[in-house]
Amino acid sequence: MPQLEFLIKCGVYGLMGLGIIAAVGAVLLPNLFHAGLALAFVLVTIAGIFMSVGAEFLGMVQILLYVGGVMTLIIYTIMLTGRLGAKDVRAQNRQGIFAAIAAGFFVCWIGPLILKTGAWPQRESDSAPPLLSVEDLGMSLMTEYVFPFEVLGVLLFAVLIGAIVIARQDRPS
Amino acid sequence: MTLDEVKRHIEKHLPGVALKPVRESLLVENPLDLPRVVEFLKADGVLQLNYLSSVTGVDYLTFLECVYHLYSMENKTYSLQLRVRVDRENPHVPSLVPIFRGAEFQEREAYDMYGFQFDGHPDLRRILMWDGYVGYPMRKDYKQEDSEVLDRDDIEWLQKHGVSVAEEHIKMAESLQTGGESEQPESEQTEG
Amino acid sequence: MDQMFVNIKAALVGLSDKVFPDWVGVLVSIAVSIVAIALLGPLIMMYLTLIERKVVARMQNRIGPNRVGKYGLLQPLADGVKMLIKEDIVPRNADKVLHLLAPILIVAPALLVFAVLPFGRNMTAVDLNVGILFFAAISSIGTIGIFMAAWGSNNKFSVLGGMRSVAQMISYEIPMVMSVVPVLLAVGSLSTNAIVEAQADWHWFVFTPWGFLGCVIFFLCGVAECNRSPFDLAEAESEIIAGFHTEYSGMKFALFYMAEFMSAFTISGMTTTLFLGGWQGPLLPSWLWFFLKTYGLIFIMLWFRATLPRLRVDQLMALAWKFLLPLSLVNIVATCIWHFLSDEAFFTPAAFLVPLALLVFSYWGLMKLNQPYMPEKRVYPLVD
Amino acid sequence: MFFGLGILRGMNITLMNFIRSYTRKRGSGEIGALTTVQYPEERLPEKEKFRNFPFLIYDDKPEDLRCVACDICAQDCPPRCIYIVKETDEAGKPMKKPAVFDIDFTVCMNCGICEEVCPFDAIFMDHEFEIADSDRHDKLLYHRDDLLKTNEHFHKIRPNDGREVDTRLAEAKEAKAKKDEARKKAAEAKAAAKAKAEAEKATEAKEDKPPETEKESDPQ
Amino acid sequence: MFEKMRVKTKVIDSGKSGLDTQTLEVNVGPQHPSTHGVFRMTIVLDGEVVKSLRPVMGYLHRNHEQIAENITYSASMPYTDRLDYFNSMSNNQAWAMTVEQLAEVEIPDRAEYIRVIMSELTRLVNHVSVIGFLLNDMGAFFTPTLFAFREREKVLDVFEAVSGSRMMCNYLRFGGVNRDLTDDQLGQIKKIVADFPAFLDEFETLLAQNEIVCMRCQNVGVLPAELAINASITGPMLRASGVNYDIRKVDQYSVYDRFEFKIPLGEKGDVYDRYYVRMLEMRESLKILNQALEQIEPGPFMAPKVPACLKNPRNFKPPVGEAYGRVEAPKGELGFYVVSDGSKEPWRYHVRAPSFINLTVLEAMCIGYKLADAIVILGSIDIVLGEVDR
Repeated sequence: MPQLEFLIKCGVYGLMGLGIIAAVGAVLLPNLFHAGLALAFVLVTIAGIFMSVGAEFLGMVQILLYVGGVMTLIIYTIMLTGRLGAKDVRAQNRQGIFAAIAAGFFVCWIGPLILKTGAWPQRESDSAPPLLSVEDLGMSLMTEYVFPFEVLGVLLFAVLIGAIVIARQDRPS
Repeated sequence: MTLDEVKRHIEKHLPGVALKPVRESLLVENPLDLPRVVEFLKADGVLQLNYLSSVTGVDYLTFLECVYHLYSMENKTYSLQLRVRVDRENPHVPSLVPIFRGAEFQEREAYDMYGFQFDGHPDLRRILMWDGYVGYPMRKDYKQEDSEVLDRDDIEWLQKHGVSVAEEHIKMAESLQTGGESEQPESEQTEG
Repeated sequence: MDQMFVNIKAALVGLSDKVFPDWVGVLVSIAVSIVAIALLGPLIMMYLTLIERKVVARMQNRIGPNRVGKYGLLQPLADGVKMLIKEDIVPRNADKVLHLLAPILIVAPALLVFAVLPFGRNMTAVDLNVGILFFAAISSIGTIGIFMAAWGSNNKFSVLGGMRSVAQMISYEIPMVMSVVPVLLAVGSLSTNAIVEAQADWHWFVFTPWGFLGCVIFFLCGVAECNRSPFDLAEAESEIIAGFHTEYSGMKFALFYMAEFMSAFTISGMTTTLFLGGWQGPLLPSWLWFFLKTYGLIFIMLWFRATLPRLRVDQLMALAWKFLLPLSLVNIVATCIWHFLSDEAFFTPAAFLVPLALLVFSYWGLMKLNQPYMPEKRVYPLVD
Repeated sequence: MFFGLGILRGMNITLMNFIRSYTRKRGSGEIGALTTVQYPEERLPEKEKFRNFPFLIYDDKPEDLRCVACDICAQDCPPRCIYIVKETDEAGKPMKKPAVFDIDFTVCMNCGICEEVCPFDAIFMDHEFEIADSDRHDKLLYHRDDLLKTNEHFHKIRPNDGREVDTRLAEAKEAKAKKDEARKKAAEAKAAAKAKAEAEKATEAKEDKPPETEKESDPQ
Repeated sequence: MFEKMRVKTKVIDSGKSGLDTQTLEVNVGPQHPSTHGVFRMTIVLDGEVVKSLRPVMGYLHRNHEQIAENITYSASMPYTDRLDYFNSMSNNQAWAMTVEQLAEVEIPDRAEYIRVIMSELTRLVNHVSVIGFLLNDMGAFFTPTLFAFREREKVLDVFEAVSGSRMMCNYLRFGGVNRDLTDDQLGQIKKIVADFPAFLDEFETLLAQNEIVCMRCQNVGVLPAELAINASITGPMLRASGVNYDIRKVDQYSVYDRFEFKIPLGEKGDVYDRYYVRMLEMRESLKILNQALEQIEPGPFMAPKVPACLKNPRNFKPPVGEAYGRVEAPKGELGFYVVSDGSKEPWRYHVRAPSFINLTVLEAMCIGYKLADAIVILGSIDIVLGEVDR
């Protein structure tokens, strides 16, 4: 089935290419609304890549949380504060140079790691970790990592209450 | 209670008011007394006329008249018609809106149709005609503008049916057609 | 009869194997599934519009469309052609890109969910073992499409509609997912096929107390998810004209219409899969059972539309957060009780009554807690 | 009792309507029965008193229509949509026939006042309502010939009114006939009386004729 | 150098109350699915809550009063049909009564009974349609309206058989009615009145106790009693606020004193009370109709010695003077004020339209509620633009 491999490979690489274009678009697009949508598209492509590697659960969670939740709230805020969405919001800062330097550091640090992993797709043979099924995920969450899971729950709960208090303070109904 | 008893009853309580019965209604000679009279009628224990049914403007050529119909929702038999006469040039009538909320739209309609200036009305503007409209359509001397002006296709249609059209109509239609200033005699061009 | 469509597909793949090399066979089987869904979706939508107009008409003592075709059967074609011919108007200073992209971003998720629906015994297009999570994730993408439509039309009413529908979609997604959790607890897997298999020989979850309540909550949230009555706030004709798709006409509007009806079908399909035993059924072929049950639920949706007025925005939110969400949480607790009380026999009386009592008590309790929304009794004196 | 009961009871009504739409006969007026009338194929029975646009009635020949162009209906029509011009014979004297009888159907509001005030029972309200047309000015401005309809048509659409009008016209004709004879007889009687009177005068006049004529010849 | 690099983003000037949310001015315009005609409301919204509401009317203004002053008295009878085109019979009755009061014309009993039957039938038709439209505004997709229209068709068939036209009846004349009621028409009316209670029960169980209707209607658009009296509100709206004022009982005009019927009063004066008071009023109208259908007996349907009234309406010249006749139309007190100068045309002709005046409190009732409530409140006021704009 090498032809199938080739087809899937160019499909995934195409997806990655789209992701990069969308990421660049998210940064450079003048209209904030378009930039938000481009960011949503980037997240969808990342979910696609997760699924292509076989981590379906992670891909679905990525879509559910990021695209369904976070992006919706970002766009909600853009729409609510009326003036933001309409006109062009260009980044007027002049920090191009510093950004380039930071990017350089990042590339040098991550680059070798990327090269080491070699091209997609991972062969079962070399030392890939066993495919995680949803069941094992659930068991480990409830057994080994139960403490961070609970702490996270409490943290999120506190965040939720804080958000409500702030919102309520504005307009005491 | 007959009209005279009501008249005496009002004059007993409001000494300075001049009332004259006109065709089973009471004419308040001086329009400025109107709010006082209506206020008293509304608060009065005997009459309790707390329901203003209708406010109507009437044009009697020499003067304008505003007719008020008052009824009582408590003792259901009493009712009274009040009348106020003002001259045509500056028809100023004190507004009853502070006493009766119901008069608001009807007074605006009387202003729109007859030109009554209701002093004290919170929001006196035209209600049925559009705001840029000039003139008071229900007055007897109201000349409807461009009722004689014929359009070009009207003229064609008439000529097709063998009716001879006067020369100046055709000239008027031509000028209209070429977008010239439409010669409404006194009303200036309504914008918008 | 039962495996009719599966055999057809196998034959097609076999045919291509004879002619092309073996890897093309895989592509062909994928292509067959895609074509099947791509045809099934719009076809279902077209005839759902007709069924809706006929059923709602019959409820209102009138006949419904019967001029185009024998019993109005060609009416969907006529509507389709009309939509194609209609001029596609884009408001002048609207956001062209968003205006164009929005319908696509709403129809795509509605069609994607078909991949996970188990139409019949081993007739699921893609047997993901995260089927339910896929359904939840994809249906949350629709929200962004509605945003784009509302913002792209540059019209006050559509912005209002957009705001309302997003608030509604978010707040109804949570009780929807929560009401699915009991089924996952009972079955232990997220795959739709596994869920349907677990409901074999009349072990439908709807017969258990928590299953019935879960089914009602899931169905109500599904109705709210696809903006149908009595939660059709987003396109409330009487208040905000047509909500987010006010400025759409022609084929774009047809796409919105298609998305609404397809999500109606998928919601009913998913409810059947989760609670009514999917394609399990005694005599008839499995796929027929699936369609019968799904169209039964669609009839209920049309029945809602013909009878119930719509809720106001704040009541809608209150219903989701203060009524359905707590109820679905209690439902999970009831499932656990049922799970541990019933020693592997599906219909043990104790395992039936205790959760039932708990659920009825919580329903009554929630009614008492939401007192301002309960109807008041009024006395009307008849005086002389 | 519990939260959803009112909703369920209401939905039960619509479900019963859905089921009854199949069980009960269409158009029977019962609750739940279908009410649709497939318009072009099926039609509701026409009510006799239904009034749509007016029409002019003539008895046997289109020329002798009952209308005498008395203009009463034109003056009484609230929106003034009737326009009548009398026919003039060669000598220019107006005759009792309308040369032009236009009704502008775009203005007429079929109120039926012309039928009530017409003293000659010449104009009645028709039942014909499928007269939509493309052009407002020409096609919907009905001239005299478009309005003409026979008495039989009137009897067909409004049998009772037709009979009543005919009996009334018949009585009026007899009354007129009787009156004519009476007048004719009276005229003959008068003529006879006059003739007799002249005869006597002629005889008296013969004796004293000369003095009378001079007095008449020189009037002041 | 650093100044140039500092990010030049403007701090959003959030007012003292935190986020200064933009108010949105929406034109619920003349062309809108639920403004019952060409009626415009300029609503200023803060989010969904109505901040201010300015009714704009006059789109359907035909200057009905100017027309009536240029044509004869009976020629303006067909124009009164077009005032409140839902109940032309009660408009006719109001105009006929006013002119009869002016010309002191006595009416035979049978004509009075026919008039009462016809105006009570229009009350049924009007209330049923209004409730249908109100529930339709709330979102019940046309089902109540179509149930209502199924019954309305039967009544309109009777109107067509009697007067010649379904909605534009032009049936009443000064001194009586245009044509007599034949026996089979009376039979038809009896059958309708007999079937109506069954329909009303079905109509009531459909949505009266429906929880969503109760949530949408109760405590929404509350109209206090004294504001209602002060704003001269009349009709079911006034009675829903608990004020007992029904002109059929106050003036006892026509033969209403011979019938025994009750007046339903509301408790809080919100949308639900206005909806339910109209349902109860329909049941009272049925009581009146039953009694009227029993008491009617054959007799003349037109006043005989009327001063040159019907046969030549052309020179019907009422004596100089003025009259104000009012009737309990289904929407409220419909009054005609007529001044006659002895000529054929009235000198002054004024219509006191109930819908026009009931709109005065629309803004007072809508402030503070949501946009969806404003639409429902407008629907509960029951306006018809033919009468509002005249």
